Amino acid sequence: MSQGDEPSFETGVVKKFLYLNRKAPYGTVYALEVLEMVLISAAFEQDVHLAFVDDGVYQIRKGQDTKSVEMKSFLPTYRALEGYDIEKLYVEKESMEERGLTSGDFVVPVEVIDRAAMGSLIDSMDVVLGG
Amino acid sequence: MSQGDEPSFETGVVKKFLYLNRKAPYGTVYALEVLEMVLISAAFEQDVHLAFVDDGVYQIRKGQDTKSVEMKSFLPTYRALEGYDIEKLYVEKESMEERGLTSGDFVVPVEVIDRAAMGSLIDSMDVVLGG
Amino acid sequence: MKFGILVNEGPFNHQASDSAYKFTEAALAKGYGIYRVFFYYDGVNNANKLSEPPSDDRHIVRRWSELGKKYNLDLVVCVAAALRRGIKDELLAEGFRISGLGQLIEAGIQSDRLVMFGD
Amino acid sequence: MKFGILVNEGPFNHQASDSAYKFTEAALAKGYGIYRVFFYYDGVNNANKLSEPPSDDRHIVRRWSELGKKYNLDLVVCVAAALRRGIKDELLAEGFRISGLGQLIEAGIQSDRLVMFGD
Amino acid sequence: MLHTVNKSPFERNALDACLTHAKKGSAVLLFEDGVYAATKGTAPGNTVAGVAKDLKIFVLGPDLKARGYDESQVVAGVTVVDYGGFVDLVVEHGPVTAWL
Amino acid sequence: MLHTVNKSPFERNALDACLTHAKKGSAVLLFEDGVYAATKGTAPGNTVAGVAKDLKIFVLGPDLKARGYDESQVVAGVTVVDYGGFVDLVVEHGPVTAWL
Repeated sequence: MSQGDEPSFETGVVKKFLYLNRKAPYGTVYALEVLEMVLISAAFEQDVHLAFVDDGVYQIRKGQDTKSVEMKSFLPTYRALEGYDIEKLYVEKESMEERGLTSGDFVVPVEVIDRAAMGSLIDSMDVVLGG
Repeated sequence: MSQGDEPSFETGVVKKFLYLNRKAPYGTVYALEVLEMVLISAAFEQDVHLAFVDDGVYQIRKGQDTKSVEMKSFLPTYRALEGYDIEKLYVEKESMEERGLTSGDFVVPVEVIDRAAMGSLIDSMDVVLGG
Repeated sequence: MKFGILVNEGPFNHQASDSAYKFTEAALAKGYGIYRVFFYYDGVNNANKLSEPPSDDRHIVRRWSELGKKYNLDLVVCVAAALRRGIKDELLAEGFRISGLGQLIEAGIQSDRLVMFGD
Repeated sequence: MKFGILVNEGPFNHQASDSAYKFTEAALAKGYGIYRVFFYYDGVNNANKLSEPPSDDRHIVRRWSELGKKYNLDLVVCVAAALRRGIKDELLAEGFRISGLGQLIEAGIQSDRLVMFGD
Repeated sequence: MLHTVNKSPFERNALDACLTHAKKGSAVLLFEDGVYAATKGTAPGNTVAGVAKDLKIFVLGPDLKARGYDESQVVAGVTVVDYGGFVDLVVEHGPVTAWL
Repeated sequence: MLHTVNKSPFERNALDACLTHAKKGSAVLLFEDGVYAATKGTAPGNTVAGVAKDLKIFVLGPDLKARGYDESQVVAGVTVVDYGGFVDLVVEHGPVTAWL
């Protein structure tokens, strides 16, 4: 039942995985449990991409303080992504601007791309996950 | 654990209960499980109202045939409501028209009212449920 | 002033149970009564005593049990919704009980306010 | 051509598990392989053997078990998501097993297509 | 009547449904993902500020903070409350309609 | 790429998100509550009919029927498929993006 039971993390195949994040954090758990998928796919040495579209851009907004709602913050996990060589993070410009955010509002380095580029990114992937 | 354990269905108090239905049927279970609440509140002899707003108007659309999705249809329950003296059913005109529906599309007799009247109806209730 | 509380979603996937808990706690702290907390739809999953979240996260099920114990709350799980979803007596955490949907309607009648938390 | 199937929601509240089941059944009927069905988030609740829907409704849990038996499917429940929500070995319906999230990523790698069903 | 909205105005129609049905003088509480509707520099924020003369609009502080916002980023005319304030609103404004 | 949409276009932004990202020539399957987007006499139906020259739009018949619609009530340019057809779409169009 532990992850030690996995037959092996090495498969020899490298696919382009995209985690397409479109939901706001905390109202639902998706933002948190997606991160667990992200970390495991890095352990499998896959080509991991994260995209923040629509309300997904709120997931990486600075200053989240969950103490008074008593929920687990996942910003520390985001900050740790670089340590796992997960560096392909894309924020959709239109989604960001519609929400009054700028590229300085995020806790991690991201590349801001427009909707057309986001569509092309999605189109070039092998596996698209997220929720 | 059965409903026979209820202390009593008679409380002497009659409140205005509104079931505010705003979700489409089958994609989520709310339409089905709301009906169970409706029937029980009638058994408690409460003043029961049903409102169909936004995608809720789809719940009572004629012709639903769930055989090939293998889900339980709840149209028979709707047709049985009159037998429980539940006759205060309101459909919002704007919601109905936006979805290309007319008052002839419904499986049960309803009163079609406009959004302002729906707002007043909601405002006059003691308990608002639904999902 | 007495409140009835309705929880429509299970733990973790939605914030509904968290919000309901914080609201109930705040109402009790202000000295108001809680007539009943009723768990419907996926909300019945809040009563599953096998729930074991990571140690650095809140324990939603146990928190309800403890609040229930402290204030002698009536935590009621809908029998029909629970049967569908596989929540039975042997899974119930401390302080929860299974009963009919009539208990919700009764809470609507007997409470001054019924407050619903869902998706 | 092999498919991986991901189910993100529990039974009844959302149609996700129904759609995933019908898709899987249709793929098998066409002679395609199913590498694995993985249950994540509230999807882990699909494995609860105590589920007892009304007799006139479909039995979502049993249906997965039976399809699994017929086609020797690998029905995997995520251990971390299941622990949070109280789905443990003693609750598992026939044919389901609990394992790590790596099993999902592996399904993404080994399947020709990964199809996700959720809310 | 107290109306509650817990969904993001960008994702769902719950805020619109609430605002088009709530009667003048009613109270509206934005909480959970609904708090984004109270933030400056957004179209929903402008809408909310615009109706704040006819409706009493509140937003739940703990949910704002969880999402990285503080009071200074909330549009004019909206009052920030905590869970105790949420309870007070239910007491003062009568029955609750949750726009789920 | 096959895109899937399972949400009502009246309730959520999933259809819009899908249509503004899908590349020309891609396939889009509407299923579950997403099937309402294919119905005649509605604004989303008009939108879907309008993009059907650039995208291949499909709708799941069993979900239509469950909701009381038949093929004659589906806008022009949209093809009705069953679960087997859904499987074929996944086979033919490659990776799937589910706009949840």
